[in-house]
Amino acid sequence: MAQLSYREAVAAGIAQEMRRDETVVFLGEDVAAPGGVFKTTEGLQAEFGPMRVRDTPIAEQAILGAAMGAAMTGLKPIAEIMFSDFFAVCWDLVANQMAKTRFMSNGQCSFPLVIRSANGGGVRFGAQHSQSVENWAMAVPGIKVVAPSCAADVKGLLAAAIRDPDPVLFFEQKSLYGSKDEVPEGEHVEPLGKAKILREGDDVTIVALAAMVPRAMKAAATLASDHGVTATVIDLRSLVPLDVSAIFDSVSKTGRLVTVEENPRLCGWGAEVSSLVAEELFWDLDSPIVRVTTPHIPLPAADALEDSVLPSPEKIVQNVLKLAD
Amino acid sequence: MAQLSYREAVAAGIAQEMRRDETVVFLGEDVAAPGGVFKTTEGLQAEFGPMRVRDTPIAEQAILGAAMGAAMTGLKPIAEIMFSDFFAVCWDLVANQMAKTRFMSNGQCSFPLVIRSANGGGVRFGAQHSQSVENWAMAVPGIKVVAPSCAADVKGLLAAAIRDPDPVLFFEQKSLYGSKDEVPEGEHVEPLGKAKILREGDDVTIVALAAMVPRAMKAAATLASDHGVTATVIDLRSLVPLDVSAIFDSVSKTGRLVTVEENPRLCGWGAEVSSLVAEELFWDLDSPIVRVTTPHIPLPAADALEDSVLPSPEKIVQNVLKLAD
Amino acid sequence: MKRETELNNATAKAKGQVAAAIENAGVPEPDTRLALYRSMLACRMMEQRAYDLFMQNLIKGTSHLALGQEAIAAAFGEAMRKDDYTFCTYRGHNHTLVRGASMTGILGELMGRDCGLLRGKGGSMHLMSVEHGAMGSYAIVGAHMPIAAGAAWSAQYRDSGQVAVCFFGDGTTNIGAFHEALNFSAVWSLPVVYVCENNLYMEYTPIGEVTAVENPGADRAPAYGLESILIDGNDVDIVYAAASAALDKARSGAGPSLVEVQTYRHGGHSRADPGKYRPDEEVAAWMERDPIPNYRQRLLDAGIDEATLDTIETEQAARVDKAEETARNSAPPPLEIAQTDLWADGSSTWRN
Amino acid sequence: MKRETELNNATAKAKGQVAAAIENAGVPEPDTRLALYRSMLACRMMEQRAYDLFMQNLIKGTSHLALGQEAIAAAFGEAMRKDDYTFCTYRGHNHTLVRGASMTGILGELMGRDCGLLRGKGGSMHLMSVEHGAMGSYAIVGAHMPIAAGAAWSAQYRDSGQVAVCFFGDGTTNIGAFHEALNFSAVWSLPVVYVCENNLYMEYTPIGEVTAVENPGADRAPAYGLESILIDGNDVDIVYAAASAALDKARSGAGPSLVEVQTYRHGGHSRADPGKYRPDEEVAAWMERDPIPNYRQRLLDAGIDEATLDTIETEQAARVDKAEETARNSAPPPLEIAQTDLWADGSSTWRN
Ligand SMILES: Cc1ncc(C[n+]2csc(CCOP(=O)(O)OP(=O)(O)O)c2C)c(N)n1
Ligand SMILES: Cc1ncc(C[n+]2csc(CCOP(=O)(O)OP(=O)(O)O)c2C)c(N)n1
Ligand SMILES: [Mg+2]
Ligand SMILES: [Mg+2]
Repeated sequence: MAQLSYREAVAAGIAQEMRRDETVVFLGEDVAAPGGVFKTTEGLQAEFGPMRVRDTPIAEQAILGAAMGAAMTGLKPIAEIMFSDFFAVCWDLVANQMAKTRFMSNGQCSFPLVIRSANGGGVRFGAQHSQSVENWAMAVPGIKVVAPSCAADVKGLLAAAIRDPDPVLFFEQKSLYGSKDEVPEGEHVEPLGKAKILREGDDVTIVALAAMVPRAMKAAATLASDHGVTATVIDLRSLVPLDVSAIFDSVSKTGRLVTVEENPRLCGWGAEVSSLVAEELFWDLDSPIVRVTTPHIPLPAADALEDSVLPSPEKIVQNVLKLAD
Repeated sequence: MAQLSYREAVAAGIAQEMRRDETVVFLGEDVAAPGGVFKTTEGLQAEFGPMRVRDTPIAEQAILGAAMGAAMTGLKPIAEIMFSDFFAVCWDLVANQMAKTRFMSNGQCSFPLVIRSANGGGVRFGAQHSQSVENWAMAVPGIKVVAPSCAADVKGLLAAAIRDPDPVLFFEQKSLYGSKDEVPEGEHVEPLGKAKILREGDDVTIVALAAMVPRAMKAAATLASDHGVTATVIDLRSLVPLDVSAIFDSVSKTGRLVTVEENPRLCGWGAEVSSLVAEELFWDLDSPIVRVTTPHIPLPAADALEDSVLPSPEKIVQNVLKLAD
Repeated sequence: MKRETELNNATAKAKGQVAAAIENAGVPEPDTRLALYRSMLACRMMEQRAYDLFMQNLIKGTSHLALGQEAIAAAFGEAMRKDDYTFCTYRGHNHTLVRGASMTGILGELMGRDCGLLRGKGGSMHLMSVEHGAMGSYAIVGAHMPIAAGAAWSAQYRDSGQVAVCFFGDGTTNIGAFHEALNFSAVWSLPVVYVCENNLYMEYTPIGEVTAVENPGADRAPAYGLESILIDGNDVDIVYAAASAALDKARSGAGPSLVEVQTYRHGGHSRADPGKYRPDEEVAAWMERDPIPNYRQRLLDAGIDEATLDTIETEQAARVDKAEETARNSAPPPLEIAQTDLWADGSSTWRN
Repeated sequence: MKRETELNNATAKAKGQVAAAIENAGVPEPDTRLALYRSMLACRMMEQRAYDLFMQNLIKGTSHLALGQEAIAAAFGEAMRKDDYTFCTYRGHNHTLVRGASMTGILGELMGRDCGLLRGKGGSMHLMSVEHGAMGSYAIVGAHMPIAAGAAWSAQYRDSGQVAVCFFGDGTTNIGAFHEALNFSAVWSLPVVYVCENNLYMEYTPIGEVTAVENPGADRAPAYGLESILIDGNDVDIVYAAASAALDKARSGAGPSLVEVQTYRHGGHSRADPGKYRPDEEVAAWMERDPIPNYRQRLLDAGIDEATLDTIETEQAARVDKAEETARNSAPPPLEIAQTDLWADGSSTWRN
């Protein structure tokens, strides 16, 4: 085990896979010689050379098109979209091309590729560089969606995403880049589509993702210590595939569900999880299902404003307590 | 009143507004001289001239950028994106630019514009020309989302969208273009954000949108005649603003909710509606909330395949009957 | 800034490697010429049959024919290596056929039958036959251009000597993906040939009304450091020479080409379009330049036996009859396949 | 295909209307020159102060300075009509200031204070002052180019005589929106001036490594039927001449221009970047070409009194001090405004 930052775990995961598989290649803007604007890919070009780790023009459609074309002809490309907000300039390649072509062709070819992207707010970058867009991806059939909350999962899930034969959007939450934890040093691969139960409790199930996971854990600690409410906290880790059983198993015990999303209010993964439970686990529910989200607004830039709208541990606590009434 | 097709109602709505307001202009691909590939805008260039009704290159980013820049400097543009699937090539202008700029600028300017687009499946156009993407728009704060189910609403809601001072995405369901109904001949404007109750019943509330509305109505008729189940059918008409009261009023009476969406399963508006009810109207529910959607797949092209996956009146009936058990 | 069009002129506007090779190319070998003729005919007859099938309402949805543009697909099909890649558009029936894909599979796909190349899941706009290097037909204008760059990148990385060829229309040169793909391919020096089939119309609008230069491919090539190449797309010998030269260049590691090929579609843009916006004289002039009868005459003039050509015609007619019959007799696909093969494991499951 | 760079050369590569006007332009009037000097200084001093404020951690998030590039903003600011529109990027503090926006408002916005131009809701990358025609700073590369076309369309439709000016970088010329905006503007003959500030780097990557032509603006203008214009962006007189000529052309109804302006940023790409990837000699050579001290010398040589220049310097320094002080003393914005003004009715309500 080594202490790695979430940021360092990115390069560790990529390097692990590039060492074992010659067909893994990596492209993006300022990722190669400069090592990435978030310094997530430092050292990769030095180790794997300029043909495997390559800088591109500012041309996100070209980046994703190149990844797709390479994936369907024998490579396993990893593409970086610097900020996930930029998916909006290349969404066609994701939503209309790589998501659909295998299906349309009735399985004639596969698209083993990964698109990594810095997602989310909390770093005062303003509305065009702070969005949580994992829900955009979840809404499109044909895309797998992963969003780790800690360095160990960054390495393990990124490795799994690279090995996966389908297109995976891998969301790195940028407010977590500086966080550190223990990461296995040897080969480390975590399964896609398995949620992680971080804490078990009897009173309520809190489901969270990415940067909301540490906040949910903080809230759970406060609930236990200050309010005598014990919570199960589930880190979803992946939205597609979705570990519905993990959620159902827990909610069928606790009878209460709170989801915590960083994305704006409407049509997020929390709505999907809530509606799944409201349809299939209705009779096990002891109270309304509550979603904690950012309000349905773009993120403001100023620190005070941004902090006021993102779900905080305090807001999570308040929402859970509403249910306990 | 006149019998107009859904298709004809588009031009009627635009013409009504262009006559009363010189600042209303219209642009898109093959919309002017050719009258649109769906023949929705025939006659407009002849009436309003080549400066107000203008053909563009195949350049959706330019089209929406032009609409946005014109809207912030005194015009009220209407832009056509030929098929809603093409929003993927210009999503940045929608999601990052026109949705956010008013907010970011703290209200320094507004964006009175409308983007019309042919949405949805059922016409055997295959996976890249058949998507229902109103849920993409609903997930982005700053965009209003309208999707009429009949010709009268096409005219009335389009007029309202043009008058509205905010950006509106106006989804015309392409499988409805041929349908006809009575449309008021004089000035006709319907309010945005008001759902329409098409039928009242006691046993279940069915909420539908666009092409799913006639199917829900068929299902309701069968439920009444064959199964003695009476349903309230709500045509949402607009997703943002969302007429939550209309839904709540009905569900608080019937105690049962079924949503019917054409879009693929995950993160659609149905999930949002379901989770709203599961949170705020939980204690009024007598049974699970059921969502009827297309499975989470792209639409196949062949007629038999496409018909087999879209929500049909029969599927709606089956799902309602599940609840009645 | 506008340059004069040099229609009917096989030489490139700026003389570069490809232009020089086109100029120096002799006529193709007789066998090649017969193959080109055969291929054009197969395309023509297949699409005429597709047209008849629409009329009988046996083809649903939309469909985009390339009647009149066959010389381009045929020439590239002949000039390409078996393992090269093609990327084409919704107007891609011919580009798929010339790679060796089954005609039955193509007509079956248009008809939504189980024998279709994609068993009805793709439809007319999405023909694909990966085993033949036909890497798909894409229906969002421009999208396949960066995808073709990706296949070329893969060939470059694997040092396989393969080339990717990407077909698209004049109208496509105005969308962002065109620009990104061209610059990207040039900077990475990728083995890809971009073929702009300028048929003078973007759907219903003349290309000149929406494009700032006269020749959307040739006048834009220099913006990517590429040579300007403008050729007559209705002369299959010239297209064959251009294809060979651009493929050679790419295969030799000298990077991409953008080839503008001037041509005309005989019909409307798609099934729904009678093409009435085109002046009668324009249509008539281009019908005169139909690549197929003109080539037949050229072959006769070159001393090829009329009987040889007749045989080719009869054979292709029989081939189309056979393909149609098989497709007509094919059942609709089983409904289960609507929910398979989203993922590589064959399923469309998103939850446990 | 590559042409030689003609740095330090004010003449356009291809001689068109704008190039001819630049060549024939005399030096600006003395008052104009003083205004240009004042404007460059204001930009320089404001951004140096912004840098200090980062260092004190009073500015959070990111920020992109244009130190070294001030001549371009200053020249356009002087040449534009009050009611013209500007569209700029995240590197847009100067372009916003020169239109007349409040310096306090700019520094306050960077600091996230209530006195900020956008009351902290936009941040450093999104400065906007609609009352001054500063129609926003856009942080997605290329996006504002078609938006500028839209403002120009509006001016054309309203026959207002306004022009839209759109600033962007060299790296931006490789993205799709650039291409779409240029072609669209040319075809519609819109009154818009596109200004490519070529500072030789796209973030940390030299522009030559990612661009297929040497001069990303000038070598691409012909692809849109536009004249090639390449000027020295560190010579404010030349930029002023070019700005005036391109604005005149647009105002006269003769359509868009694409002006490539060569320059250099003194620092890194953004706050996080020390700019170490740049060779020392390159940085040193460009520091020699700093537009401000060189212009000061030129003004002295032209007979302008040193005292006049000193006064301008003192005044601008005082202005920056004042702006900083006011911004420092401004409170953080009230939290309620995080949920206002999404919609024109002032709310962010999506339901009843
Ligand atoms: C992004 C996008 N915009 C618009 C369309 C609709 N559309 C389909 S084909 C076409 C015209 C294309 O013209 P061109 O590139 O000249 O090809 P051609 O059809 O003439 O072969 C248009 C506008 C589309 N499919 N994708
Ligand atoms: C679509 C998009 N891709 C990438 C980025 C990240 N990014 C911000 S600035 C920049 C470099 C822009 O270079 P250039 O156009 O030369 O402008 P400069 O910063 O030099 O002024 C990049 C890649 C972005 N903001 N938007
Ligand atoms: Mg065409
Ligand atoms: Mg630059």
